[in-house]
This record gives sequence, structure tokens and C-alpha cells, in this order.
Amino acid sequence: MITTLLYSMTGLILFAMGLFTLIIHSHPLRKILAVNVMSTGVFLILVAAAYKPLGLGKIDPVPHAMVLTGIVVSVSVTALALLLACRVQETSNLDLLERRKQEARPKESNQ
Amino acid sequence: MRTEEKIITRSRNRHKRLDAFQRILLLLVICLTTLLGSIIWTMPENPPGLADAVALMQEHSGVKSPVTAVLLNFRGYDTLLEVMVLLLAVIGAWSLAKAHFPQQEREANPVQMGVVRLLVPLMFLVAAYLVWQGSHLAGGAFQGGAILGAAGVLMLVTELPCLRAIPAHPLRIGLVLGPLIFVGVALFCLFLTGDLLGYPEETAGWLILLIEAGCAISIGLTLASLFAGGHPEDERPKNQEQAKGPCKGERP
Amino acid sequence: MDAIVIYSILTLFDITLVLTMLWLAWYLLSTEDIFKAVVLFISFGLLMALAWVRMRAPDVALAEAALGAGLTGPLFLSALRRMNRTRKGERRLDSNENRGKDHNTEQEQA
Amino acid sequence: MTAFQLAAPAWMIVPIILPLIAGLFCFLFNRRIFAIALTAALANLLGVCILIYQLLFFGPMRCHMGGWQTPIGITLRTDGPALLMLLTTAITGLAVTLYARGYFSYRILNPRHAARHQQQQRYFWPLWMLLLTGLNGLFLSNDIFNLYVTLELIAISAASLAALSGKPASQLAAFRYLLVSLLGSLTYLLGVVFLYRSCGVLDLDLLQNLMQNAPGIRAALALMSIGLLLKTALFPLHFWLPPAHANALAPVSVILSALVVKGSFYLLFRFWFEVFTPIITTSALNFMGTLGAIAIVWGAIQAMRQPRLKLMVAYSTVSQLGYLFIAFPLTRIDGNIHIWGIVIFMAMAHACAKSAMFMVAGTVFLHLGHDRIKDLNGIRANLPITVFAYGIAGVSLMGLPPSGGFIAKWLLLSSALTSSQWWWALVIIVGSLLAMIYVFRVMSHFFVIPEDYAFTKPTPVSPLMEWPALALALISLLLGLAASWPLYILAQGNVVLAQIFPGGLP
Repeated sequence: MITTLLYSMTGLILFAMGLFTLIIHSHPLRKILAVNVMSTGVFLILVAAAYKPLGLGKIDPVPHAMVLTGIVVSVSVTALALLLACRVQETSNLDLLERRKQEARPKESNQ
Repeated sequence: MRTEEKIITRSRNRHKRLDAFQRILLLLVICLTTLLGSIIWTMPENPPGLADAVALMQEHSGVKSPVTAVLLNFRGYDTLLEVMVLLLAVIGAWSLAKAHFPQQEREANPVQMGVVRLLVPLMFLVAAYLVWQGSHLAGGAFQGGAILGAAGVLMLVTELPCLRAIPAHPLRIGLVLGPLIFVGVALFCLFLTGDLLGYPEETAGWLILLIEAGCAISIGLTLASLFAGGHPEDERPKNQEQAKGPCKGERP
Repeated sequence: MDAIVIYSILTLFDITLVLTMLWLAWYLLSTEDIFKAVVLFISFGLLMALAWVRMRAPDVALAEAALGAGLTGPLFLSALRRMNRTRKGERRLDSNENRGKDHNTEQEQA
Repeated sequence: MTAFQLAAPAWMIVPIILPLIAGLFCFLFNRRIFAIALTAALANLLGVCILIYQLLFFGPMRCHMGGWQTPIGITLRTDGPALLMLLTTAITGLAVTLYARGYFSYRILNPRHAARHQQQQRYFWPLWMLLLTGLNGLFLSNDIFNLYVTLELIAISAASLAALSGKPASQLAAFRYLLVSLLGSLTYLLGVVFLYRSCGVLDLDLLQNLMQNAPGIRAALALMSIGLLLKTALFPLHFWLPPAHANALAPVSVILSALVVKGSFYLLFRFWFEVFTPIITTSALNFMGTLGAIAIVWGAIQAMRQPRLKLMVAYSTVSQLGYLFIAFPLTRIDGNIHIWGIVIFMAMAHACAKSAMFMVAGTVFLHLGHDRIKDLNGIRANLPITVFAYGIAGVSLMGLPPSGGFIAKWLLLSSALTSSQWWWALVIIVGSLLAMIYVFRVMSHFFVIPEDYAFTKPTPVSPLMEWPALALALISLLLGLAASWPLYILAQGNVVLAQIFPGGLP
């Protein structure tokens, strides 16, 4: 059972590392990377629990199905989050530019 | 922009030293990990599971691979909702921005074109094979769909001119094809057996294959659309041509 | 005897794999360069696929290999490129070359 | 055709599958989207009514998806609390559907941004229908992993909806909202993993039987609770809520504030008071109560200080969510009698009143082009129905009789006093007073007409924007008069309540 334990602990450490990075770093891409690492950690714990060495009984397929579901969900969420991060940057840059323009000619600005 | 710039430079030149908040956080995270780790350590050696229950019902599921049986038969409802999650991601992405294509036509790199010509048909074949073998070995709709999606990404990276002109409506049909087939089969089963997704035992294998094929196509398109990063060019309200309001995401 | 040898080789493999994964994860999460982090993330995904194979989960391994390396990586890379392009575009806009074109900032109702 | 008898459990899938199909069609078609969505919302309400009828005449039910029994299959189930939440969702959802129609058509009339507004409307409908699917699935599901999938469904659609307005502030808020939701889902999933390793099953009924005080299960409960608290925005974890709710489009704010936070709260509450009850300690309950109390006061103070109407309403959500948590410590001594009644009442009243408030805020914003509270003077002259709706919804938020909010707070107060925990009663009263201040602060601006006020010709606001708000406000007001009816539904199949009131509630 050393294998299960080893991989479970790895998953846990990955989760913790992702959590720490998610909170302290400000760059959006790094935050998304951190979430991905976290989710990988969770999946690893789940699959490690189902592991049985060859010849020592059946492998539980339910966690595998759950992880498969989870991976696909995490990819789609990652894609959406990345797009949103890009939009945040694009719109906020343009917004700042617009605001500076308005500051430059305050008389004409009308909310 | 100054503040943005500052934030960026600050994150660039981040020193290795941590400030007080980060230290406390680090301590907390380490404590949490240790606690959870010790709990995992003390857990029973052979965790209980559903392996036997699944094995018992395997022969009634219509497929030989246990993972596919769980995914599309025993817990098919989960998978139905999950296919909807994928579709939702595309709807969300389309609502955010327009797909990015370079303005001027670019002559495709011959090497790239060669790679695409060689690889894309091969990937289609592999995807079809993965969907087919999903009933008895590793593979299935998600893996096949992922390969299809990768093929789509390859074509998008090459910036094939034909991709620019893909009309929105057929693309939308392709995106909802898998979910529609899934829901259709589920309701069909409801009529036949009185249970949502309660396949009749003798046709279960074929129905699952049908769902998998449809979902693989939709998942492939979904992933490629997500990579394209926005809605297609002509996704614009029909009767408002005179109001040439710029679409969001349009950039000079 | 044979079983013990195989067992210890496997355990050795496990430990190497796990340590590499942890090191990679730490490196990709702490490196300054985002591009490097993304590339490391792709290789991390490939190692994960190896780990899934080791856990006797071939379905998951296939999905991880195709999605993790084939899709998540390019997604991150294209997002990174788009962000860098925005920053450049902003500079261009800043020098008032394209004043007429920044139309999607008009204040909107609600 | 066993599936179509009225007693068949297969009716349970109607509130899930109908919005799902409607969402697909809304995405597929270009025209008649509103007709599809409205049909789905109406049919959803009808389906929920059938389920309530079933509950009253045949008792709580289980529906096994695909015909597979519990250890390997997924089970849906109906009971009193779930159905009341479904009913609230269906009624609020119908009103939001109508309101959104009026809102978008009004905005499309403005020729300057017609294309953009049309595009927003184009994507609003499929996202909203799929969000409804997720919510209904959450209330009905009886399987912890399936609940994770519904949580993801809700998270993605809610974040996309929050980003729909396209303004920079809303995009940033939506990004943060998405990340927080993801973090919450992942923490929840880690809890599921611990639970599956300890118990080996995913069904809530089976888990309830296997419940024991093992470290793995305690860790699972803690992780799942943290994940759900993050999504419910209880006090220290509420930082993401006000920007996300206040910067979204008005119909979206309604959905997020009235329905989405209730979903994760309902789940949390069900875990604590149904599944994991044997291992819950009094100190944990007190901890939740304390956080709730801080949330009440803090949210109300923040709401009083906000310069904008929508931000005020958003902070009021933070405050009102606190009342749901203050119910936690009152249960042990009270023997679980009132608790479901209190919480469901509070959730229903808040959902109706808060949606009315956000609708009012949206209408005012469209009408004036801003929602700065100090410049709202005299709006009563132009939007009388809307202002009336605001007043009634405010009554419910303050907890004055005969509103639903009053009944919930009265139940809370009485259990606090009978269990001699007077300090919670104090918090409830202080919270109500603070709510009174922030509601009246806006109201005074509505009614005071300054002397030099120029009466402009009122721009016609679609009746679809005014009447749904009024209807919801009236429902939240009349909920107090019809209080026995929801409590009667709640008593069905609830063993404790059924013993206390054998013939239904007086």
C-alpha cells in the first residue's frame, strides 16, 4: 500500500502548493495554472485510492470515471478563465486609456 | 496604465523573501497539509469502494470496459450534465469575445501545411478508433473528442483560410449535436423503459456507441472553439445591419 | 525473490516520478517567467499521464495526454500571446495613432 | 407507460431536462428565443407543482437514474425542503425571465449600442436556462459527486453571466468570481474524495447510515463545508460577492443574488442537518452562528455606506445571508423542530424580496442612467410601481409583519429566547434596525422631491420591467400570511415535524 500512500501524499502536496500560489500571486495566468495544479492533486488522491497492485483484486472504475469527468470539466473551465483573463486585460487597458482622455478634456466629458 | 505597469513590474521583480501575510499563509497551508496527510496516513489499508458492485452489474451494461459502463450507463446522468458543462464553456466564451484571426491573408507555411495534411486525417482516424474501442478497452468519447479537438487546434494554429469563413450556424449545430443526441437517447429510453437513460439491455451497446460518437464530434468542436477564443465572424444579429455597432472583442 | 525485485524497482520508479512531479510543480509555480511556467506545465501534464498509467488508469492517461498536452498547453500559450499583444497594442494606442478605433470603451448604460 | 402516471418518480426529471433542452435550443436558434425560454420557465413551474402534488399525496420519492439502484447509480429525490427551494426558484425564475425580456428590449431600443445589447441578449438566454438546469439538479440530487457536477454547471454559467455586461469592472469581478467558485468546487471535491475513501459510497442516504466519528469523515465535512461557504459568501469569504453582483446586468444580479448563493447554502445546510448530523459539535454550530452574526452587522454597515443603489443591495445580500447561518446554533437545543422552517422561510423571503430589489435597481438605472443614491430624488413621480415594489420588498428585508421575513425572524427570535441564547436575539434585532436604516435611506430619496425639481416627461418603461418586481415583492409580503402552507409542505416526510403537528400546522 506504499504506492497508494505515496501518490496520495503527492496529490495533497500539489493541492497545497497550488492553493498557496493561487492566493499569493497576482498574475491571472499563474492563478489559473495554480488551479490546474490543485485539481491535478485532487484527481491524484482519488485515483490513488482506487489503485490495487496487479493481481491483488479489481480496480475500482468509479473514481476513474469521476476523474475523467473532472479533467474534462477542468479543461473547459481553464479555457473560459483564460479568455476572461485576456478580456480583463484588454478592457481595463482601454478603459484606463479612455479615462485619461476624459481627464485631458474634462469639459466635454458627459458621464 | 501606470498602476497596471507597476503591478506587472512588481510581479516580475518579486523578491524571494516573503512578507508577513505570506508567511502566515504558508504556515497555515503547511499545517493543513500535515493534518490532512496524517488523516490519509491513518486511513484503512483497503478502502471500501464500488468495484465489486460494478463488476456484478457489468454484464447488464452492454459494454465490456468498466469505465465506459460507469461513465455512460451507471452514472450516465453525470456525463450528460458534464457535456452540458463543456457546452456552457463555449457559450460563455462566445459571449465574451470574437474569435481572433489576423486581418490580412497570410500565405500558409508549406511545412505547416504538409504537417496538417498528413496529421489531421490521421488524427480523425485515431479519434474514430478510440471511440470505437471505448466499449471494451481504454478510450471513449472524451479521449476521441480530445484528439479531434487537438486536430482542430492544429488547423487553427496553421491559420487555414477556410477556417475564417466558417459560418456560425452549422458550427452551432455541430456543438449541440452531441448533447442533443444524448438527451434524445435519454428521453427515448424514458419512453421505452420508464427510466431516464435506462437503456434496454439488448440495445444498450449500440445506444452507448451512438452517444459516444455524437459526443466525440461535439467535444472536438467544443475544444477547438474554445481555442479559437470567441464567437465566429458572422455571429451577429440579423435584422440590425444598419446599426454597425462594433462587436465586443474587435480590436484594431 | 523476483516479486521483491520487481516491487522494489517499481517503488524506486514511483519515488523518482513523484519527486520529479513535485519539483516540476514547485518550479512551474514559482518561476518568474510565465512562458517558462506554461512550458513546464505541459511537461508536468505528460508526467501526470505517466503516473495515471502507473495507477492502472489507462482511460485517464489517454485523456490527460490528449487534453493536458494537446489542448491546455496551446490554450495557455495563445492566451499568453494575446496578453502580450494587448500590451503592445496598448502602447500603440497610447501614442494616439489609432484614436478613432478604440470604440469598445464607450460608456455603456448599466 | 408507467413513466406518465402521476405517482411515477420519473416526473422528477422534468425540472432538470426541460430547461436543459430549452438551453440547447436557445443556443441553436436565432429567433423566438424568448418564447422558448418562457415556455421552459412556465413548464418548470408546472412540473414543480406536479412534484408538490406528488409529495402531498404519495410522500417523498426517490428516482433512480437509468434504473440502477443506489450503490452504483445516481438517485434523485424529493422532500419538503427541496421542493420549496424548487418552487422558489421556479417562481423567481419566471419573474426574471419576464423582467429580462423587458430589460433587453428596452435597451435594444437605444440605437447607439443596439448590436451589443442584442448580442448580450442572444447569450443571456442559453446561459440562464442552463443555470436553471444546474440549480434544479442541485436541489434534487442525492449523490455527492453529481452535486459536484451541478455545482460546476452553476459556477460556469454564473460567471459567464456576470461577465456579460462587458464593462471592465464586471469582467474583473467575473474573473475573480470564477476563480473563487473553482476554488470552492475543488475544495468540495477534495472533501468528496476523503468521504469516498472513508465510506466507499456516493449516495447521501447510504452515507447517512455509514456516518461515524472517524477522522476521515470529519476532514471531509470540513473541506466540503469550506468549499460551500466560499460559494455562499459567508462573512470572511464574502469579498467577491458585492463587485460581482453589483456590476452585472440587472437580470443577472437578480439571478446571482436570489438564487445562486441559495444553492450552495441549501447544500451546506442539508449536509449539516441531515447527513453529517451525528458528528456535528456544538462548538462548530456556535462558530457558524458567530460568523453569521458578524456578517449581519458588517454587511448592514457596509450597505449603509454605499453610494450606489446596486452596491447597497449587494451588501444587503451579505447581511441577509448571515441570518441563514445564525439559525445553526439554535438547533441543538431546539430539537430540530423549527430549523428547516426558519431557514427555508428565510431563503424564500429573501429570494423574492432581493430579486424585487435588484429589479428595482435595474429599472432605476435604466431610467436615470445612473444609480447614485443621493441623486435619486423624485423618481417616484416617474416610476410609481417600481418605487412601490421597492417599499414592499424593503418591508420584507427589514422583517416587519406580515412579511415572510418577519415570520422567519420571529421564529429565530423565539427559538433564541426559548433556548436562553439571548445574544443571538440581540444580533437579529440590531440587524433589523440596521436594515431599516439602509432601506429608508434610499426610500427618503425616492420620496423627497426637491423644490427646483424639473419633472421630465417620463420615458416609457416596459411593463415587463415593473410588474414582475411588484409581484415578487408582494409574494414576499404575503408569504407571512400564508405561512402555514409552506410549513405544511415542509412537514411532509419530515419525521420530526410530522410528530409535532400530526394534522398539519395550524
